[in-house]
Amino acid sequence: MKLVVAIIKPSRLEEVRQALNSLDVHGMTVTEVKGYGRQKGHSEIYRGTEYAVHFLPKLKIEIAVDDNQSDAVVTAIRESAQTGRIGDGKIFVFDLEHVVRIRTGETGAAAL
Amino acid sequence: MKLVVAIIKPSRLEEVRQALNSLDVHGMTVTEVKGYGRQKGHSEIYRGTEYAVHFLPKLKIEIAVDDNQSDAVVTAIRESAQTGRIGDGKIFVFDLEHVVRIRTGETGAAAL
Amino acid sequence: MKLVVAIIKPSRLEEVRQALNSLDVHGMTVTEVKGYGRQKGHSEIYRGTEYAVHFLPKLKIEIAVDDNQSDAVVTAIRESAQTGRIGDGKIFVFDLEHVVRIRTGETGAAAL
Amino acid sequence: MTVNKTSTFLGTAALASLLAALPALAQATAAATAAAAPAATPALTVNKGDTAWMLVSTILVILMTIPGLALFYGGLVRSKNMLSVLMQVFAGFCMIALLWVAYGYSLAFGGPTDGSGISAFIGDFSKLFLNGVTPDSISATFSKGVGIPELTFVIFQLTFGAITPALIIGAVAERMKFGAVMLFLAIWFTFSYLPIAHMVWASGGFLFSKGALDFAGGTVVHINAGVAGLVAAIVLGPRVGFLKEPMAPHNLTFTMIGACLLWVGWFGFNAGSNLEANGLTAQALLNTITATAAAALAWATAEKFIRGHASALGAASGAVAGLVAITPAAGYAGNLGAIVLGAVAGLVCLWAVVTLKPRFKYDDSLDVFGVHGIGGMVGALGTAIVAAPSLGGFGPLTDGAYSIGSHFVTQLTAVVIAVVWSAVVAFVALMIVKAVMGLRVTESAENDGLDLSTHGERAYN
Amino acid sequence: MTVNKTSTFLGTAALASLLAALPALAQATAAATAAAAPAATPALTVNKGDTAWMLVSTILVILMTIPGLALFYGGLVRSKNMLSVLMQVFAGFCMIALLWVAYGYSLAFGGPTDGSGISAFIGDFSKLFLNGVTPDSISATFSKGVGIPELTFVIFQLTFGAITPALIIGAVAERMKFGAVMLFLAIWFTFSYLPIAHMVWASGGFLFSKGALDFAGGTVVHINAGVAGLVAAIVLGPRVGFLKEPMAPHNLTFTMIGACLLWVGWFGFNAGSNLEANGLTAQALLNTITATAAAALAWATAEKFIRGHASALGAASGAVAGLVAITPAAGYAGNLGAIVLGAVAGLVCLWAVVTLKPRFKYDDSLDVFGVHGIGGMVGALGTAIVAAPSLGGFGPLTDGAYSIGSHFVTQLTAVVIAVVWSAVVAFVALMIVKAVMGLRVTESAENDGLDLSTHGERAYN
Amino acid sequence: MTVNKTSTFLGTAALASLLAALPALAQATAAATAAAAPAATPALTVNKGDTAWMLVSTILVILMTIPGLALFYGGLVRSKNMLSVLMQVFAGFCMIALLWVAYGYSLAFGGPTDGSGISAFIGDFSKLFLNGVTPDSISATFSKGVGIPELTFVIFQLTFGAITPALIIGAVAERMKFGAVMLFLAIWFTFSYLPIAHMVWASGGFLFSKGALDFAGGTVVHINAGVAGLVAAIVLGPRVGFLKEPMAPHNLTFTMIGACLLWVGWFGFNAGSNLEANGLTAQALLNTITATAAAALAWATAEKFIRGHASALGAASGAVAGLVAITPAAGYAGNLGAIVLGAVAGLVCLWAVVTLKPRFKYDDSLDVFGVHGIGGMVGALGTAIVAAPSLGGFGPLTDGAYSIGSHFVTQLTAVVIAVVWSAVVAFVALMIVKAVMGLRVTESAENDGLDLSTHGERAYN
Ligand SMILES: Nc1ncnc2c1ncn2[C@@H]1O[C@H](COP(=O)(O)OP(=O)(O)O)[C@@H](O)[C@H]1O
Ligand SMILES: Nc1ncnc2c1ncn2[C@@H]1O[C@H](COP(=O)(O)OP(=O)(O)O)[C@@H](O)[C@H]1O
Ligand SMILES: Nc1ncnc2c1ncn2[C@@H]1O[C@H](COP(=O)(O)OP(=O)(O)O)[C@@H](O)[C@H]1O
Repeated sequence: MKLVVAIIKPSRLEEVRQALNSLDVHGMTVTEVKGYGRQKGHSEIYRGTEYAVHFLPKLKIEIAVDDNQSDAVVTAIRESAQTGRIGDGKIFVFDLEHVVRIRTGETGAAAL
Repeated sequence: MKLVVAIIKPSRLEEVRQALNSLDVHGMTVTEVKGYGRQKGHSEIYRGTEYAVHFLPKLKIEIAVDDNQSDAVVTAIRESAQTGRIGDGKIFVFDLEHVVRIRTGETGAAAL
Repeated sequence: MKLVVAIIKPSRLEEVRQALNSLDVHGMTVTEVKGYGRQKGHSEIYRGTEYAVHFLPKLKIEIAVDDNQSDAVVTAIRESAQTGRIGDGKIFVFDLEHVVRIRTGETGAAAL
Repeated sequence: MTVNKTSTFLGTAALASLLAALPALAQATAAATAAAAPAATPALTVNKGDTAWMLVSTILVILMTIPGLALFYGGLVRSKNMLSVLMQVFAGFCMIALLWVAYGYSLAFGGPTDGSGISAFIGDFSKLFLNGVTPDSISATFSKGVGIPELTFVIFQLTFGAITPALIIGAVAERMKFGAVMLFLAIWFTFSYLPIAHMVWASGGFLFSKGALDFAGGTVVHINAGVAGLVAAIVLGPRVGFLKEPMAPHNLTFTMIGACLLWVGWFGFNAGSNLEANGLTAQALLNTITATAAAALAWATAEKFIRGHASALGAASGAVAGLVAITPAAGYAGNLGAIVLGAVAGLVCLWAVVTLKPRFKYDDSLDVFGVHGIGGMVGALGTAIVAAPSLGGFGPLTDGAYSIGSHFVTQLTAVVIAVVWSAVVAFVALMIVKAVMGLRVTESAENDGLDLSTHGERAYN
Repeated sequence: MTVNKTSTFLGTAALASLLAALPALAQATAAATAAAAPAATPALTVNKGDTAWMLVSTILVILMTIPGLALFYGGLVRSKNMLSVLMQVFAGFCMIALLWVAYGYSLAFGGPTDGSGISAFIGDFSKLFLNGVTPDSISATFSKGVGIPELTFVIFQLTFGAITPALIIGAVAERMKFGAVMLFLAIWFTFSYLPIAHMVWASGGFLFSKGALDFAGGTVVHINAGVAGLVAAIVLGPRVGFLKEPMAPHNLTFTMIGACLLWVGWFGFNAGSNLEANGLTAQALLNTITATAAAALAWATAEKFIRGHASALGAASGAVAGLVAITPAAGYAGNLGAIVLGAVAGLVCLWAVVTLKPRFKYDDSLDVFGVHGIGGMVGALGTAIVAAPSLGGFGPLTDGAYSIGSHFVTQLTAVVIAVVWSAVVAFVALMIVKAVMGLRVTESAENDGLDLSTHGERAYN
Repeated sequence: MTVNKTSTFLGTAALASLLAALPALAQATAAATAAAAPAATPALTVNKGDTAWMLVSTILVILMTIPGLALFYGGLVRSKNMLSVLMQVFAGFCMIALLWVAYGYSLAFGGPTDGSGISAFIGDFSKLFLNGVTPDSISATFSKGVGIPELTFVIFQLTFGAITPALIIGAVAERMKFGAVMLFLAIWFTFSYLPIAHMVWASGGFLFSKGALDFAGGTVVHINAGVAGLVAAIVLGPRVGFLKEPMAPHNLTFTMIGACLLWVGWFGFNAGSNLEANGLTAQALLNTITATAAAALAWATAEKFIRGHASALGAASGAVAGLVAITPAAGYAGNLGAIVLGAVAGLVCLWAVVTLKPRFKYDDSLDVFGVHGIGGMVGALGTAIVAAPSLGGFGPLTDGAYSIGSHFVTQLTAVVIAVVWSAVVAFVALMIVKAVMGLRVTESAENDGLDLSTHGERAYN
């Protein structure tokens, strides 16, 4: 199995969720993160003091999938998360050795 | 080494921590995440407008362990996190190539 | 490619960012997490009731790098995040199978 | 953005002629009865208890605006727009306070009190920068021979002039340029708030003379602002993502605090409008408690039946609806009348927000029209009924009698005039602002949130 | 849940007979002295300064309740229950306000003032829906010949009637059904608050006649609510996870804001209870500052010694304890007496919360009994002492002398009666509510939080 | 930490001699005119309207401090220090309230009113624990023959004594030990606040006699606190990470609420300082609206030009600057004068915060000096100008004329004395506290945040 991890713009979550739904992928875990990359931050001024804000809000989506679904999921995310503007994010794919569904104890693809 | 990642219900954290303690696992990292899966969300209404909330609060626990401890940790989590109701979550196991303890520079199992 | 993950003290973020910048690593993703380890928590009292706080605030930094950069990045983080006091955190290195830049569709090292 | 200077000029001209043309409607028979408006009648005695009460009432209405209204609105937007709402209310209050002193008071309450010529519709420039108003000047109250320092009347009315435009901000939240909000409010204040306040409250004012009942500003404040909000929401268009992405309130605790402070401050608004501290003031205060309580419970209970949940936001929204509705009736309604009026307003405003708005799909972000516009109409019309002495009310008698029917017609006239006037002024003002500087921030600024893009800061770090 | 209709009937019957049986205790000699209760004495003069002050005091007590008390309590619960607390306080206030107008005022202050028959324990139905109370009605104050508009007395007392049940909400927070809270508060208000308020404050009331001293409601408000809270906490049982999982306050900033607004509003509560604006009012206000300050510092300092940390929550809790304790003594204590009484209350309430509660393991979620119940007793009994003119107090003289001992006995009697009465009524009321609709939400609703499960919304998004 | 007992003694001695030496400067000609200070003139009549207003003003200044100031400051610090700020303000208020009753009132307003000997600089011990002040005692107001209950004067002035030290807390936030803050404030209150209040406001006070104009405390409160804040910030040294890591305000919503409550409470501060409820009170209230509005808009507009963004924090900061500046002039300025003074203060304080502070790199955490110190000076000096009747002001005439020049010199004298006095006292007090217990928490405590390390709790869970 694979774990597909995508860093995306927060405003794209809903599209990505729907794109994955139409692939019949109905599970994912989302984390609020801050990203640093080519996309420049901004500066904020409070009273006299200026703060450079380098990190921008992003969402991290993690989806565990069966090996054969991995490419389709990556493609679906790439298409649904893309705005074409800098800062759209990355997709990372990892090998996932083992999965267990806590409720039932099922393992492997059956646990997804 | 392995990294065991578990998505659990927030209310089970304390049990899981204690279960791991009794296995002599004394390190872990916890992240607040939102999960989407078979467990249905709910809807909220603010004034006239109804919002479907698909994502539910979960906790992600990450535990780096030596290879031989991995199964015991997975079992301990499965048992302590289980409520038997939908949404109990998943356990994922990854291969972990390399670990360093920042304070001392120790590596490998010694760093855990 | 590798994914280097570091759990560090929140106050070290800025040093780490600068250390990585001087290695020409300009991308990373940061998550607020809570850590449990050898560093002891503290207790808080609200009215009559005492609460043991086991989990302490940490930051998780994730950096995807090309294989050959991995060691340099690990070293840079170890040095810049170190305070020498307990709770400095860990560095984990994972194998990263595949990377895609969402904006352009580039893959592999070019996507970083 | 094409700045269309021609349309700006046309707009300004339209506003000016609106003001100029209307006196023709003035009734020659405009009554010259004693009025709330200040008149230096020599025989007026000032009681320091009244003065203390008017000072307090003024402060309460300010509390109601900042932080009350600011928090009530602010809690309802997404966190990325929190400061923009607080700032618009805060800066709007500041701006109108200065305009009030500069010319607002003069245009609202200056000039002849006989309703002659244009004076039925607007005051004059005799009191620019409070010219001639000293600590010794005295204004009449509603009781014969009882006066209050004119300056207490000036500051009390200042707070009314300031909160009314601020109410509109809820309709345009999360998308309008800061400068555009300010300019729009300034124009609308000048050409809609001031004339309507004059018509309703100044001695000799067109609607005052007709006997329109508006104890504390149902028409002047709430219908006026509610209609302007509706027009502005429609002209601006909906927020990016409206009805597509969730826009849940970011902090209902702030909204609840705001609702409570609105209520607390509203006692100054409604009971202060009696201009004296006496038994009728206590009645107005009591009505402002009970009508509000009834409205909050009515809204929440209805929600329970319709949706299965009585929500805190529902109770708060109901409370505001009740406050709006009892405003014109505060000193006219009896105990039962106030409770019934409040309950009706709670239910009607719930309908406006849950049924009416979705049907027309305009994005009145924080329901200014649904609560203030509709609630104001319920109150203005209901006042004709609950003021009837036969129903326990304290409405004024004409030839010893109170006719619900004829009062209802008068109230309806006032409502229609306010609706049309405010809508026209708001529309023209928006066109002017659009031509001068544009109305909306860019889409990317809207996505980033106005706090960051407009004000360069974030509410929470 | 088995709805046990029989037990409901039995409960109701028990309550009714409680009310019916007690007059037998009434002293035939109940004094008919001039009272706070309204009486249309012809010679009463109204001063607008007093009227203004009573209007302001009324508003202050409302501020103290919403948002003061709501925030103080709300900040202490977990974020998933924030709106439920705000909503219970808000809706509770609304409901009691309407009940007060409907029959509360009449039962508390209506009827004969000679203490004859049942009138020593409860008023009558003569003023239902404020029948006969007009803007011109006048109530007596404590000064001979000085009156205030009866409506100011009605609204001022309304706020007392509304905040007292709201205090109980802290004891049942995070687990009780919303409807059950409302019904319980309504019953308890009717059968415990109204009779005790009548007995203590109405001319001819049983405890009033005995000379019980309760300037602003130590017995009527705080002991009364504190005991009901204790009973409710025990009957309900603890929250799921009580003493097992952390239940740290979700936002102590809100709690601190709430504590400050409680304090600010309490000036209306305590100093307003003088019913006039004079030097004694200022003394009551000063006592309400200093007793509170002493209590806050005492609590925080003691914490520093016991636990090593002087906490902000400790200072806030101490302040509330001090406010509670000075309430019955506000207009009777001298400067030093107030400070000492406050300091003692701070220490005793700290003990109640840190030592007493854990010993008995009841889950009084927000320490209503520990702070209001215990603090109220310290205050009620302490009043007998600090009111002594020999100690700088302003207590009433009997035959030219003030006997601490005999006043102490009277105060103790009042405390015991209030404790027993409130406990019995609360218990029976809970049994009735349990039979009618059940008391607690389901365990899964409790886990999800009442905001979502009961009100269908979340405080923070 | 080395406890240096010798330096402690030296410090105490220095303070004592400061107080002892200064009477030599006293003018023999100190005027014995009627004063705000209480004097039991037999012919004084008390009006309950005034009494009601003074009670309300007292409550407003408390609201301004807790929660107003506490929130304004608290929102600006990092979340790990939120409770420490709230607690310092809260406990500081409590402590000073008790010290005020114990000896503060006596030292500020007790003693001879002829300015003889030391009485030009400080009161005496005749009113320790309010000895002799009863509910019947009467204080003079500024109007001949008009009195108010002395206790209202006591409590009103109590709130001034309590907020002034609390202002300093902003300068030392996020790093000073809790005990050290308390001790420092107690010493500074005793040796700087009390004598300066006496000199400026007590009949026979040194600056009072010279004719220094300070309607509501520009010099006594704001310059005094601002300078002490600057000294404390410098002596303490900067926070760990100052100018290196971001220290963005954790919750600007709280800061905005705080700013609004400061404004609302300030009406009691400024308009209450008239000690009566009359037309001049309304003028003071109006000035407190308009100067503030002008300052807020001036600051925000200037920011827009300098930085491209008009920020909400800028508007709030400007508002506070305007409030500070209008304080000494509140009852002296006319309408235009107030607006101009406010606008100037907004711009000058912006400069102080944006340009002056960075140049000297002191860490005045929340800009106490930049806003209160500098704003206070603008106000104190500006008062000499805007009070001129020729400019619409209400300044007192000397021999029928008002000389801006001579008033300016007097104001400047008062400013210089306050600056030097406060700086010396603050410095010596800090040395004493440092010797007794040390000033700063450990670096690791500072990193963890004072909430956890000092108070054992966290604001948000
Ligand atoms: N090397 C990296 N390792 C981990 N996360 C990265 C890396 N580079 C970028 N990211 C994440 O991807 C986000 C987008 O990257 P950025 O370079 O700004 O734009 P783009 O995706 O358009 O190239 C960043 O905000 C960060 O969260
Ligand atoms: N394919 C997946 N990839 C990543 N996380 C998942 C996946 N499926 C489920 N999860 C996580 O596990 C949680 C529980 O899953 P769910 O399907 O609701 O119930 P159950 O675990 O009982 O089958 C989800 O909320 C989500 O956080
Ligand atoms: N086995 C582990 N798996 C995952 N995270 C760990 C593990 N052990 C420690 N951590 C993380 O590293 C942080 C620091 O660890 P700790 O044992 O407290 O100190 P040190 O790094 O100095 O040995 C912890 O707070 C936790 O977030």
